[in-house]
Amino acid sequence: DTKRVALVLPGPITDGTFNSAASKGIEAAKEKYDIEVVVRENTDFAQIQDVLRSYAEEGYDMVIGHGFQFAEPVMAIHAEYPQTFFVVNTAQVAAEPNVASFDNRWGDAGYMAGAVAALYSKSGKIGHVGAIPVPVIEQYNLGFERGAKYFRPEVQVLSAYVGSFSDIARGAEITTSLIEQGADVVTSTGNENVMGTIQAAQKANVSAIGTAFDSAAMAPDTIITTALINMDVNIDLAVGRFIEGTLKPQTYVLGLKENGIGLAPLRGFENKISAEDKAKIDALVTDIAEGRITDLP
Amino acid sequence: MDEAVFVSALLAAGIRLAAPIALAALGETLAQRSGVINVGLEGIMLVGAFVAVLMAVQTQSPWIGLAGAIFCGAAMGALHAYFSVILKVEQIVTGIALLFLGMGLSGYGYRLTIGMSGSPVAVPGFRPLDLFGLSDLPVVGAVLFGQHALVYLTLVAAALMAWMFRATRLGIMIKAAGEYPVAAAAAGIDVDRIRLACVTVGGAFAGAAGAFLSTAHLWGFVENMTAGRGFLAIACVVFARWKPWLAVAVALVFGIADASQIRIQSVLPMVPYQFFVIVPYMLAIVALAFGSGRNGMPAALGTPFTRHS
Amino acid sequence: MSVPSPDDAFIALRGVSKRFASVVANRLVDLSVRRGEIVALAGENGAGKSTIVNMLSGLIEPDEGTILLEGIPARLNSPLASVEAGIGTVHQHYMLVPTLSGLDNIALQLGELGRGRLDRAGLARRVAEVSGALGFDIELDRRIDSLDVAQQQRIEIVKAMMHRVKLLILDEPTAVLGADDKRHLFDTIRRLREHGTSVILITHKLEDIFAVADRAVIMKAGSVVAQADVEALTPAAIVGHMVGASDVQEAEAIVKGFGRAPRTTEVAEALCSARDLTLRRPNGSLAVSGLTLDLHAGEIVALAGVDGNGQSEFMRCLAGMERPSAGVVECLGESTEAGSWSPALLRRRGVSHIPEDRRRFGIVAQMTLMQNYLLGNQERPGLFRWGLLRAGRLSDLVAQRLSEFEVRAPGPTAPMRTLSGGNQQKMVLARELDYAPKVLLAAHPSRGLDIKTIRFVHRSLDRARAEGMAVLVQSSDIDEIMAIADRLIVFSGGRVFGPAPCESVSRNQLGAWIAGQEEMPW
Amino acid sequence: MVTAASRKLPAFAAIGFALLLVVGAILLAGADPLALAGSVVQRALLTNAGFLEALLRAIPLTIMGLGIALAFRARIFNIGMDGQLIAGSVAAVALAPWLPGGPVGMLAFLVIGLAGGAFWGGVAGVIKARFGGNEIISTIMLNYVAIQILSWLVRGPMQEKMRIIPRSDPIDASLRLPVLFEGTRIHAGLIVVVIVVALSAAVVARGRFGFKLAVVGQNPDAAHYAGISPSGVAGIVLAISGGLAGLAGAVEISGVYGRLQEGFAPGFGISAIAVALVARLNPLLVPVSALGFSLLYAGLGSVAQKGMVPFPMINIIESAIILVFLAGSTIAIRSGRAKEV
Ligand SMILES: Nc1ncnc2c1ncn2[C@@H]1O[C@H](COP(=O)(O)OP(=O)(O)OP(=O)(O)O)[C@@H](O)[C@H]1O
Ligand SMILES: Nc1ncnc2c1ncn2[C@@H]1O[C@H](COP(=O)(O)OP(=O)(O)OP(=O)(O)O)[C@@H](O)[C@H]1O
Ligand SMILES: [Mg+2]
Ligand SMILES: [Mg+2]
Repeated sequence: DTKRVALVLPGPITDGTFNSAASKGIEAAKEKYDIEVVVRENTDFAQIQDVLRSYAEEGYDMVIGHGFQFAEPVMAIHAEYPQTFFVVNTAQVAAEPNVASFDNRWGDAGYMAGAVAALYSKSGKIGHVGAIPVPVIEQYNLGFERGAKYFRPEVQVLSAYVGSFSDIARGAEITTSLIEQGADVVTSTGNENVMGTIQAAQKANVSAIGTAFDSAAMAPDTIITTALINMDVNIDLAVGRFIEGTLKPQTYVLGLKENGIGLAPLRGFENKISAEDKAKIDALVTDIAEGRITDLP
Repeated sequence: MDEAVFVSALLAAGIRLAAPIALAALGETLAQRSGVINVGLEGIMLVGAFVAVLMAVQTQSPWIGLAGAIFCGAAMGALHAYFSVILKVEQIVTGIALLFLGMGLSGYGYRLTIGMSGSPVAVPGFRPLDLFGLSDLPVVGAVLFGQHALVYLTLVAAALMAWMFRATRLGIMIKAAGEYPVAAAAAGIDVDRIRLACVTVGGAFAGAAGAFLSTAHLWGFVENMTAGRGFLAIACVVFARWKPWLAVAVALVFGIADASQIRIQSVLPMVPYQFFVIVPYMLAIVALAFGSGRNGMPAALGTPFTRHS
Repeated sequence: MSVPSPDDAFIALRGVSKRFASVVANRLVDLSVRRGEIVALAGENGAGKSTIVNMLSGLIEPDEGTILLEGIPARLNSPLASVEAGIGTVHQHYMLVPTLSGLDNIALQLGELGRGRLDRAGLARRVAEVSGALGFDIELDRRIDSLDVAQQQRIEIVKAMMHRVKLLILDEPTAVLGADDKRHLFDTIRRLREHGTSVILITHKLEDIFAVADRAVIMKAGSVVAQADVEALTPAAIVGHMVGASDVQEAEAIVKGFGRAPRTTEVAEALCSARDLTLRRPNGSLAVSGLTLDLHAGEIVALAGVDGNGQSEFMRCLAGMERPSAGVVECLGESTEAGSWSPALLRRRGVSHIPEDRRRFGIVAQMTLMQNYLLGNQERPGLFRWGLLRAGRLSDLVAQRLSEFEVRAPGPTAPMRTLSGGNQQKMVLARELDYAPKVLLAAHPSRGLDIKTIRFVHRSLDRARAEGMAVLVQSSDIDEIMAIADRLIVFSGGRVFGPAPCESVSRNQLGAWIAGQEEMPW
Repeated sequence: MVTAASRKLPAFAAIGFALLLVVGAILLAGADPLALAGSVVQRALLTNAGFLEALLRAIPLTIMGLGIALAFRARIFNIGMDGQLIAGSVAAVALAPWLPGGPVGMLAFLVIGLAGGAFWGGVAGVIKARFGGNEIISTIMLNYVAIQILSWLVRGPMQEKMRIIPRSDPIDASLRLPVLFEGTRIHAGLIVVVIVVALSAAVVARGRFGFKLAVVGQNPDAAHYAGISPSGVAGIVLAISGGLAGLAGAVEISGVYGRLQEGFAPGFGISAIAVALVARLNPLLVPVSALGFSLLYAGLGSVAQKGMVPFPMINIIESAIILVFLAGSTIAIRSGRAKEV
């Protein structure tokens, strides 16, 4: 029989990163599995419990909360609704019998991004612009710094925060300021602000590394590659296992091996990066996947 | 980095950050001077931002995009005016409704049009000008001669508005409508018509402010991209004591303070970034201790005008 | 009687009525004004005079009846329509925008000045012509809210005169004007009459009626009760119609005023004193310099002179609303040197204050009479218990004052703004005289009051004085000063004359002082 | 001449316009307007869950709405409730470890919240009273400052011991306001609401302070003349109003969340302004208005949940409902059912 799945998002599906990724994931799952899907956008903190409850009360079989802030409300109510399976993304909580969580290895993604950025940088300065330091963004940022030093210990990593997930204009200005300070490869995490960073890089003719969502088409001459956070994999796994009956109340941490993160193809930059560097990157990716890198965050 | 380059970059960034706030603040100055407060600026800016992108993409001309944003901003302003001037309902509540309406219309419109594909569209946005070919002059070049056309238009608008308030009968009529509408009416002035016009034009300014954000500062639209700038614009109006030139100046100070905190942030990574983000706001609070009060607030601001005093 | 027929009248009201909720302001009023005629409209406070003005100036529309303009029914449904019909109005409550300059206020209503740049220099020349003809000295460049009421009144009059009007309506234009200004104004009105302009003059001063009017129309309780050529009238006759007095003697008594009791207390303690007091206006100019004055218990001191010579600032300073820039004021044990000089402090000590600008300071127009009665009394014992109002007690008190002062109002919960100007003034008086103040600062206490009420107020002041109150009365009316004051002091052109006992100052001497001359010019 | 009577037609026109706009937009999205309206009404008025959700949200909105109403009566525009709410919450949570358990501690928790909010509002109050600084600016700016300081606190000194998520550790269970009705989340904050409504109503209707607020609001010159210091009153009412916001924050934390985190009262400040103005600044109407807005949110939430229309449509519907309400109120005034203000 058709399962009913609700995806609860903290932001709008048009943000081009975090929420868009989840929305695309659930769309893909809808094609693949026999499920009925509803997406709830822009769920603010005060509404979370009521939203989760009302889905559970309406008999949804699975409710996916997209973000760590869903963890606590889910834990508070899951026992009342044993018929519903709750899944939390980017958090590490679990409870019998019906709470599982999926977390991607953002730190590893950042590590790869940092390594690529360092290799590509001519100035020896690269930059990261975060929206607000929530855990996943902090992890990515840490990984970015360490990854950068992996190949070029002398690389200088600049970092700044926007103070908002949606302020794209300020995101762009912060990026510009890092570029003024010499950064020639930048990356950004968050929601809409990421687009600000990419635009600033585009206007200043420097390069950027995308996050979460392969958006190379947006700025083909700017985006070297994207440190993918494959939310669609989270969702595919959650839904698929749920339908199979193999989804356990546990935390699933998805790294490279599980395809929870990845590095997008180089596309337009295929010819701008030396074969030697490309080999280094490929080796690093394998090393991370095989657990041979010791300073992953 | 070379100090001169640093200062020039800082000022240029400050101007970019200030321009949309200054534009919206100018329009709001006009509306408030006539006695109507519009807290829904943010909603109008969003609609302006969206329409500018949509029409620029469709016509491949940012100028047509700007015109569309101005027109739609005026329409939103007229809606606010209709409720607050003709129906005489609570202006602040109408403004709040306008805020939601703008968020909704822009987001919905975006999803129905350019946002539908899910992949970004190239926006033919404004490029900074190169006035008299002088924008490459050291230090002052970019700041004085290398801004977006809208920045210069903002200055022209501020000058015109200041002149209007100071030197024309229309300006006096607007001030009278905002200060003591009963007396204005007794002098044979149609207070409601003045207010309708001012609020509508104020909306047009907010529409242009949105267009600046989405087709000059950035090239593209995202939902809620104004991120509180409408409210900052209102603060500017008040801070500037309802004077057009000062409103632009205050917005500029804000922009430069913001551009500065952005730059210090990455220089001092050990200090929590939040302390830098609050710098412009703290600056405003401290400066308030020197500004004096309600000086200049139109006495009838927020009160609908009905005859039978 | 020479009531014009509607045909040869410039303007005529026929059976006009106007109600406000429970109040009938005008009832079946018939009133006509010929071309080139000056009609005085008289009547008690609340008789309905300003309501007629408001209908003619397009602020309100009659409920029934018609207004004929040169014999043709006219609909004056907006101020613009009224202006276009050739009607110029000086309202009892000035229609001046407080934050604009006098010149800009005048420009405001001159539609012909177009929509482009305002030619301020040209306008100022035109204004100077008109004010010159009126003999008015006006300050065009200062904001209205920095001017005293007399200056505002002059600007309001000039504003109305800027148009070539066919009908000029003046609602109590002389309430705060000095004698000179008044004479100039009347001269101008007479000149206008020669040009065929009609004038409606509303005034509570009988001498004004006899000075300029051709005809007097007397209203009572919303209706016209009498009208006649001025030559055919006497002051007592007018008063008789106004108050509906049955016998002539009562009316004559009102006209004559009352005999002031001689001062009983010998020189008593000074309750309030100013030493070397210097006051400056916000723009830095000197308002009062080096003034020394004592106010004793049991005396009335008059502060005379043309308004605008520092009187307002002095009164406000005594009331705690302003601080001196030099010198000291001491009042009932408080001193400006102590640092906390404020209305709150002085009110607690027993200082009452009838403010010059009633609508700006003295009342809250939207509030009820009860709430207005609380204004300034909010800290007094008895009206609140545990911070909560004893509404019944206050309501009884206000009802009692309404009847004592014969205030024409529906009741204690009526909004203040619905009262006529004179009745508002009565409420302020009643409030400030309550609670037996020790010092009373009264600016133009009889401003806008009808003659009967003025007598009542004068008697009240006299009684208060007998009970040991110190009273300072700011007045530009020589008759009033001579009628009630024990001593007088004159501010004029930056100089101070007096204080001197009233008995020792002749009317002529007083006139000279007001004009700024040491000696009588003759 | 514009009179109440001649406003009737324009009001109907406005209602027609708003309805047309919404219906058109809904149809454009391929949804059924009637089903959608049904869903809103169903959730808001016909289900327990919807009503309880609304009631829960109405608790802080009422307390904050009262704060706005008091300040606005003096024409003091407190736009800074969000910041004051944060300040109160931070103060209460910061001091919570030192509080005794039980009712005393609970009360102390709320009072500290009140004090914290009053402090934050008082900053604007002092700027206003001492320096004449406009409260609209200061309160907007203090909002941003509070939000950023909270952002730092929950990642710095006040972060949970695990140091993973930006939030504080939970406060002691004995400081949590008890649930009033078994099986719901409605907590004892409701009692706080009743008390605050009663007090505010008394102050506004009969209180000396309420009188001073009104005089300052309607004629500051007359206030000065009458011995009421407009700036003093402004300062005090900003503190009171901030205190109520802080109280609302403490009530939310003690009654609902149990700990401090970012964004737990999103947009409440601006909602509170709408609540107070729709209630015409009348304390007795504030709870009604707060519940009305909360029911609206609950009803619209169901539309969002069912995914019936793209999300931004919800904002359009929300604004249309407010506009229809506003226009409708002018018709009611005209028919003499409501008093014109
Ligand atoms: N807007 C209003 N609402 C209610 N009642 C009003 C209004 N305007 C005037 N009135 C009432 O109508 C009556 C006539 O008032 P009006 O102002 O015409 O008197 P007046 O003759 O000008 O008195 P005064 O000499 O005191 O100025 C008064 O009783 C007054 O209270
Ligand atoms: N109908 C009117 N309305 C308004 N202002 C008028 C009117 N008639 C004249 N004035 C103004 O009154 C002032 C005096 O003008 P007037 O022509 O009477 O002067 P005059 O020639 O000295 O008088 P007279 O004709 O008695 O010798 C002028 O400023 C004039 O503009
Ligand atoms: Mg009158
Ligand atoms: Mg002559």
